[in-house]
Amino acid sequence: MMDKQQTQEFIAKRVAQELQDGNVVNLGIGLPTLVANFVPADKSVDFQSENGFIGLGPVPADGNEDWNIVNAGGSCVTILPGGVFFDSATSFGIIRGGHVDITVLGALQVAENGDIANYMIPGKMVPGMGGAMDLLSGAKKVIVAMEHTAKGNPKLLKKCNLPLTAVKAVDLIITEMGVIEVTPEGFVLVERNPEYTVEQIQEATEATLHVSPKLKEMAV
Amino acid sequence: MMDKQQTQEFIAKRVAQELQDGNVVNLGIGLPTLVANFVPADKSVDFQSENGFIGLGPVPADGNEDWNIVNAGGSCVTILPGGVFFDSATSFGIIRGGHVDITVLGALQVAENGDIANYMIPGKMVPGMGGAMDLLSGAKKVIVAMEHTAKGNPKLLKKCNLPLTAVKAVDLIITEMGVIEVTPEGFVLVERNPEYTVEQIQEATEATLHVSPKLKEMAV
Amino acid sequence: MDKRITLKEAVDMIKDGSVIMVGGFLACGTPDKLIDALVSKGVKDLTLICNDTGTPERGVGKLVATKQFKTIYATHIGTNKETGRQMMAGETEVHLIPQGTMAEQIRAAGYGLGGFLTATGVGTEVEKGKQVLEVDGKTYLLEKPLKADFALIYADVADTKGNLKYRGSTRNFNPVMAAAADVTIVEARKVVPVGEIDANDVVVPGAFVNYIVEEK
Amino acid sequence: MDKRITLKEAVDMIKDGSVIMVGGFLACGTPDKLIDALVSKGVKDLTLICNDTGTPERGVGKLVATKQFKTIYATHIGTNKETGRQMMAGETEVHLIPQGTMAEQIRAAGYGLGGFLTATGVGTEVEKGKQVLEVDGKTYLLEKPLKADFALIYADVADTKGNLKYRGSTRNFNPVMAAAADVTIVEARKVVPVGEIDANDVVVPGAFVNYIVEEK
Repeated sequence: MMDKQQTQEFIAKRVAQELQDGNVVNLGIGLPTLVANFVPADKSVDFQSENGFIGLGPVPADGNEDWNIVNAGGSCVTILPGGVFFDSATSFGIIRGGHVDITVLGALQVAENGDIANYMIPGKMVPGMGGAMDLLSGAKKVIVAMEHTAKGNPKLLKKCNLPLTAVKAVDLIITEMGVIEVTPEGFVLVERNPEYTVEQIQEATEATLHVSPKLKEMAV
Repeated sequence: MMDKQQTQEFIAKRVAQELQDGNVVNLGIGLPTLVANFVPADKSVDFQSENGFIGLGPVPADGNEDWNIVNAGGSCVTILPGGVFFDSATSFGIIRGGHVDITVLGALQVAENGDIANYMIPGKMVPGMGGAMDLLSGAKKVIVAMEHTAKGNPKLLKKCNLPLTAVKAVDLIITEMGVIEVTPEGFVLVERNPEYTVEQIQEATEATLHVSPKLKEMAV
Repeated sequence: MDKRITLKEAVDMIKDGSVIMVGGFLACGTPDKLIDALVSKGVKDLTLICNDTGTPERGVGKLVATKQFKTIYATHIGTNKETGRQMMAGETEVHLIPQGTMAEQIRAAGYGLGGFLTATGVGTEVEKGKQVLEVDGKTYLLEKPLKADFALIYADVADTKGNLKYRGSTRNFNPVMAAAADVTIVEARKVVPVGEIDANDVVVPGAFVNYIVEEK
Repeated sequence: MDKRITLKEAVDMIKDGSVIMVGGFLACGTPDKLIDALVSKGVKDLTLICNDTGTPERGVGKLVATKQFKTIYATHIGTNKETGRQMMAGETEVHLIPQGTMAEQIRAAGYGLGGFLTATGVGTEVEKGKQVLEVDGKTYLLEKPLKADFALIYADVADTKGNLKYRGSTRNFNPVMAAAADVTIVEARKVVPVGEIDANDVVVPGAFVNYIVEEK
């Protein structure tokens, strides 16, 4: 069994395999941020920060912080050569206009039709959707990267019961249990973590999991 | 009697009196372009060129042309210190958003409700409206600068019969005969060229000219 | 035309009940001196349009702490628990807007558009109360312009005409806000004479700017 | 990722019937080498989206002279009598669009908006066939996005990733077109290595650009 950090890194490593050479990618806060650490060496990927740049680089060394360069979480970062700064209207033009190839986000719930809920729990303090709704409706490919369940409770559902962040938006779900494509027929399990049987993954999933005839083992 | 050139300069000089310190002004091609030559020395006025800059300067001396700096008529011009280049979406954002204080254009016809026709004569080759419709709907103040009649035929009408460029757009009309405000009550003559009587100006105008109780003589 | 004024002249214009939009993203690119002066002035019942409400100690968060806002339009308030508390307690009216939609609404106001169609928010709570249009087989929300009495924005360098340049991610909402208010006041790290900024490198044209306060 | 290709590789992509948008304003800021190569290739039945049609000898006017367009969307064709002749003779379908509306339509396509509301053209011939909406007491036309198969644009300097800079009034429609086509090809006066353009001074992000042809 992997611990929490191992689980998150396992998922992030598998997400990183989805990135193609030349892609512009936006990573959500939390687990998705880890994906940047695992980009294959032979691929050139540009990360977008929705607060205003492409070319997001590593966190600066202590003492080298420039507080004029922060990421969408407000942390000090750097910009790589070939990067570009822009304003928020341009940033979301890039996002909404389909110029972001992949966005990676977490979720509270995903439904088998691709609906996603990830910003609001009624009765709890609502932090706001930030750029999530625009990313979900605009990015060419939406990957949800998250733990398969919330303390054993399924997050992959027939239908979301939390307020939606976007309708029919999710293309691919990557968890510690497997890789699931969202298709017109519903969830299709295309890769399985060998640590789990198909039955175990189905048990942790409320909606029906169609098993791909080409089911592979996850390798990270 | 003024000849054609004198008439145009007379009108342009009078238009120049309307420019206020700090104004951003867009001048149409032809007569309106002359206005730039008569800006009062104590006023700082920035001219906008809708193809992409503010700070339009004089025509360069022969041999000093930079073909990367042309005006909306395609002629070589210059940019003054403090000027700024931008793209067409920004340029028309400036125009549409009311950040151009005054636009000066010619017209084929102006109606007493402010309707204007200045881009199209049915049956003749249609050159296109260019930026005129946006300027008319967006500029804070629209001044029509033109000769009062077309070879004796009135251009200030009860109603335009040519296809409109914009509806209820004109604020002020300046001709060689006088200065006419467009008000909810119709045309109001506020200044008169002393060479013409009010009756002569009315005769050259199809719509009713209300004479302002504060009627002044035009002085340029 | 020199657009420089003092910090005091700037805040003197802002009255109780004013609608202000403030640049910055988690307090990066926020006009801090203007915020501090508004805190000192104690002006109240303000309406805020801003990406977020900073933190309780930084950015517009300081004005949240002093309860100077009646209404807030933001995309995310998660970094300032006091905003959430005021919202839950019904002390402050908070409207949450998708970030791209807010940027575009502000641009629409400044650029003279009556609204725009976006797929962002279709089928979500954001759709409530809005006109839904189908165009060429796709469903969109009609989003309206968002304007203010005052835009309080930041710039790295301004010339005295108000032409602005930025550095890093301080840009964010500042350029769109510049055009979208009746009065735009820039807090500039540095003010230079006209002609010192290359006309090809200006990010915000001075035509959008009314006043400049220099950071000192 | 080096986006440079040869002029031949660029024009090889463009086929009979393609929809192209071309940057430039009266041939200032037009990708001349790409135009010349299209003339040589003789590709036909093109649809053009461009501010104007240049002159018979300059800019896209060369492609008008060789009758390579089936349809033209422009704001002004008065500087090229041949376009007017083809229009009057019914040889070419010409759609005239207000300049600000065209710029915004192209931006809407590139920035993922379903359309926008503008007062430009209300009560004129431009209104014909369009949805008229009243919002908060004001009347607007709903204008839809304008997109293309190929954007052929110009830049003064490009880095190999496609980040672009401009000089003077060559900018015009080039930046908005960059985002609005399936494939964007830049003709750059000069190409520099990545990192040579200051990230604060880039006008068009390389994310919009697919290919670069260097002027030689």
